[in-house]
Amino acid sequence: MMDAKDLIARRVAQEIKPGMLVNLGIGLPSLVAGFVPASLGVFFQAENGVIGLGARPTEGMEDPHLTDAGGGFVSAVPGAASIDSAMSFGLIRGGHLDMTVLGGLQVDEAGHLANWKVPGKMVPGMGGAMDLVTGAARVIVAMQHTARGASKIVPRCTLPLTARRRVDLIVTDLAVIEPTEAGLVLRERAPGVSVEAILVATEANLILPGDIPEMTLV
Amino acid sequence: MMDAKDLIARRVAQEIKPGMLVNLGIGLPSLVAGFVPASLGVFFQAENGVIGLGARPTEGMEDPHLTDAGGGFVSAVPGAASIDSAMSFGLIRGGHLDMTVLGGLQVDEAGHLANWKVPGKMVPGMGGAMDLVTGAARVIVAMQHTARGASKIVPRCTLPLTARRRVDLIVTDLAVIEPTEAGLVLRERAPGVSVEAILVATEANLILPGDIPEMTLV
Amino acid sequence: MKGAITPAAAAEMIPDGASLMIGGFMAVGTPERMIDALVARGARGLTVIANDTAMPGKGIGKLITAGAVARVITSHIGLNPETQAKMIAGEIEVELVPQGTLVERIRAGGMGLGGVLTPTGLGTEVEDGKPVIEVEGKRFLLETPLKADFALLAAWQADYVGNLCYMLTAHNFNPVMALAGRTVIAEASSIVPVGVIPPDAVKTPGVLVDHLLIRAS
Amino acid sequence: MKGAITPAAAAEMIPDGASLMIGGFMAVGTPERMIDALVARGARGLTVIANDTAMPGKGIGKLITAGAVARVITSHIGLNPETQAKMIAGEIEVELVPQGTLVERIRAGGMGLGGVLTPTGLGTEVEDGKPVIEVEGKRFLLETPLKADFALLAAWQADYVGNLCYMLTAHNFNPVMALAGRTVIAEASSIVPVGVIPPDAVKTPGVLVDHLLIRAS
Repeated sequence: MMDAKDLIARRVAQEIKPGMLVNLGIGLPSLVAGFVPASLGVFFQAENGVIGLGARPTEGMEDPHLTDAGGGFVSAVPGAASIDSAMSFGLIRGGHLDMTVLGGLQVDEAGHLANWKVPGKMVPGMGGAMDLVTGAARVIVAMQHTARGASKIVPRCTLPLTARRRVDLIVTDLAVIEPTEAGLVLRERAPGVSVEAILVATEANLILPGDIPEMTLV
Repeated sequence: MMDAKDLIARRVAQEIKPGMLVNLGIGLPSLVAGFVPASLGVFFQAENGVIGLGARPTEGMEDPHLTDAGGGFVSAVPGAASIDSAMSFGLIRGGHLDMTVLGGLQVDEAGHLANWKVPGKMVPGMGGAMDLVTGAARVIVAMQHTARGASKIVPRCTLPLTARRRVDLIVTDLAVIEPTEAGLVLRERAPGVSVEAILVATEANLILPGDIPEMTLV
Repeated sequence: MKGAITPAAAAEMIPDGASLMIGGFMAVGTPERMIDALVARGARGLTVIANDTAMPGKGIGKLITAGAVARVITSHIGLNPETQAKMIAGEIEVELVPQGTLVERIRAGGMGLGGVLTPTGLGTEVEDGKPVIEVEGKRFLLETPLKADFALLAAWQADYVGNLCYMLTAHNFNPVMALAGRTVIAEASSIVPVGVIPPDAVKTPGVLVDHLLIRAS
Repeated sequence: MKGAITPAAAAEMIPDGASLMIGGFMAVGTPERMIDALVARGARGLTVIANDTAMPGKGIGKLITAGAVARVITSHIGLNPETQAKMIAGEIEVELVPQGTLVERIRAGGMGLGGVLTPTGLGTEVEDGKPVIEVEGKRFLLETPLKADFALLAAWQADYVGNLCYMLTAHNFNPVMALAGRTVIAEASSIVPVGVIPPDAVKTPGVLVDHLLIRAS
């Protein structure tokens, strides 16, 4: 069986269209790049300062001045551009970023994301997440469906919100869910996962359209 | 006798201290650069986009991509930097510009400058003047004392103001005048010009300290 | 980048009545081939947002002379007597904006900021009708963001990703306008293969540019 | 530029209790020699304004470990458990600011703007206690400008005018902080003769830089 993270990353990759500018969060979302064919002409932004992020370089060829937002070594594709933080967030806030893929702690029935703070326990800070969720043309949350058995898709976020903006799509190891004005619509099932299994694992109410196909993974 | 404009420019040049960043307006103020010794290590800003403006290049060696704010061909000194308009005015507004020298239509007893509009007659626009007068650490007005016989130093500006900020010094072909909280103080006389002649040519009230020396022109 | 197009094709994309940001300072760093094509097409009713209107026969001055412009938002028209004459005759509406405010309004529009809080213009005619906001005991004018249907840029080098570099005082408003045009068209002195411009030399990332003009023949 | 100084002399200039902007993103583009000198001097009570506090043993993390820091204004402390522990223990005060807001607040401080109008943070904890301004029907948070007593920068190349260039993702907050420190000290990987850096490659004009660190021996 496919690794849960790879499954999520592969499904998210299908949302990426030719020529897009895409920002991938650290952790799980960063795996998405590996499933996007170079032929699409997609540019990846690392918000710390480069457009045209490429794969991790061969060992010994890393450069301390070229890292991603998680501090990992990366390369630059032909046509890459260095940007400072003001330009980087100008692109994000100004609507020039076509898509961001972020991890989540919770998403709720309003499509609100919480991903930067667990009061009293863990306060990493929002980093660029608030700007990304506020400004990107399309926001995709890529995360495991549950954490320690508890649903991460909840009626209403109990953790502090990242933004008031409704995210556009949630991709988990069990399902693809689209937040809409009416609520969370279950769009796809992961391979071999039943609608019933998804409903059991989901605390939030899900709207079930007539047809809920299995994800097709190219 | 010395040309009036050269006299003004020579006197203004003495206000420039080593290592300053200085912006010279187009027209008369631009003559000041010619009287500042290179040894001072002064950098001139042209607000259209360069720090380290140099003299007009030899004929045939002009470049259409290197001009001053008046559109005239210039050169770049060693250590020059290109800047875009956002950086240029960030430097001005942010207080990084040590001095600006501007022409004037009127200056009044409050030290307010009017230099961008004659309603109904001439509306060139403020260009960078409002930012320069608002933001520069020191503002010097360099102008002829009178225009068609009328004093340009007036009790209260009748033309639209460039800014509410009190300018720091007025240098004319007749006098050096310092606007202060108490009013306009006559600091120096041009060579061979009497205090009486200055008073006759000045519509505004001038405060006369005990000693009003002749300008010393190095 | 969606492709390289001819100046005529670019001019066809720009309808009468469109709003245009045009790079340049007294016609230095201005897309002249683009402007010539707009004049040739007989464009009408344009709103031009630019530092100045240059002078007759150069840059934006050619659009003014051709009667293509209905409105300008600019900091300076002093060196173009035709703009002044048409303004007085009521043929062109002119909004004068301090230069530093103009560039920040464009940047705010392009970077998703709600406006500009500036001390410039306080206590002058520029303040008229605008909100004054007090922050930490200091007063600032609130100036609104600017966007435009098109940004027309002049660059020194471009590649086919759309990355742009500028030269010396030809930078001026171009890098900021690249953020604020809904469609961005750039005219470069030269176009080089992808990978030739070092990442640190890029001033406008190609993702902002929709079209390049093809090389001048 | 007032001169090139040793890291120790730079650290002596910076009194206990000073506010410092420090360039870098997870210790990439951070002035490490400057930080080592501050630690060696035993600096105390500093306010640090920076994107993050890096990790223990690197960049700003070294100042945290040494107990030099009383307060941080930052977007992210998630990769430095010591900052988190000291925050919970009440030893360090932490103000968390969205990254895009942080860089604009610094830019506003450095460029004489009255603040930042941003949609980021609306409807979240970040909004608490801040004015909301409506512009053309849209709501924005008003965030105040930031300045600091010192800006400590890392650059790739410098010349003795103080001009700075940066490399790849080591730009980050450095060019903006260069505007907002009352005294600006830059540490460069190399220092080249005046005239060697092309004007178009300069990202921070030397007029902003007060001191360079002398070359590493």
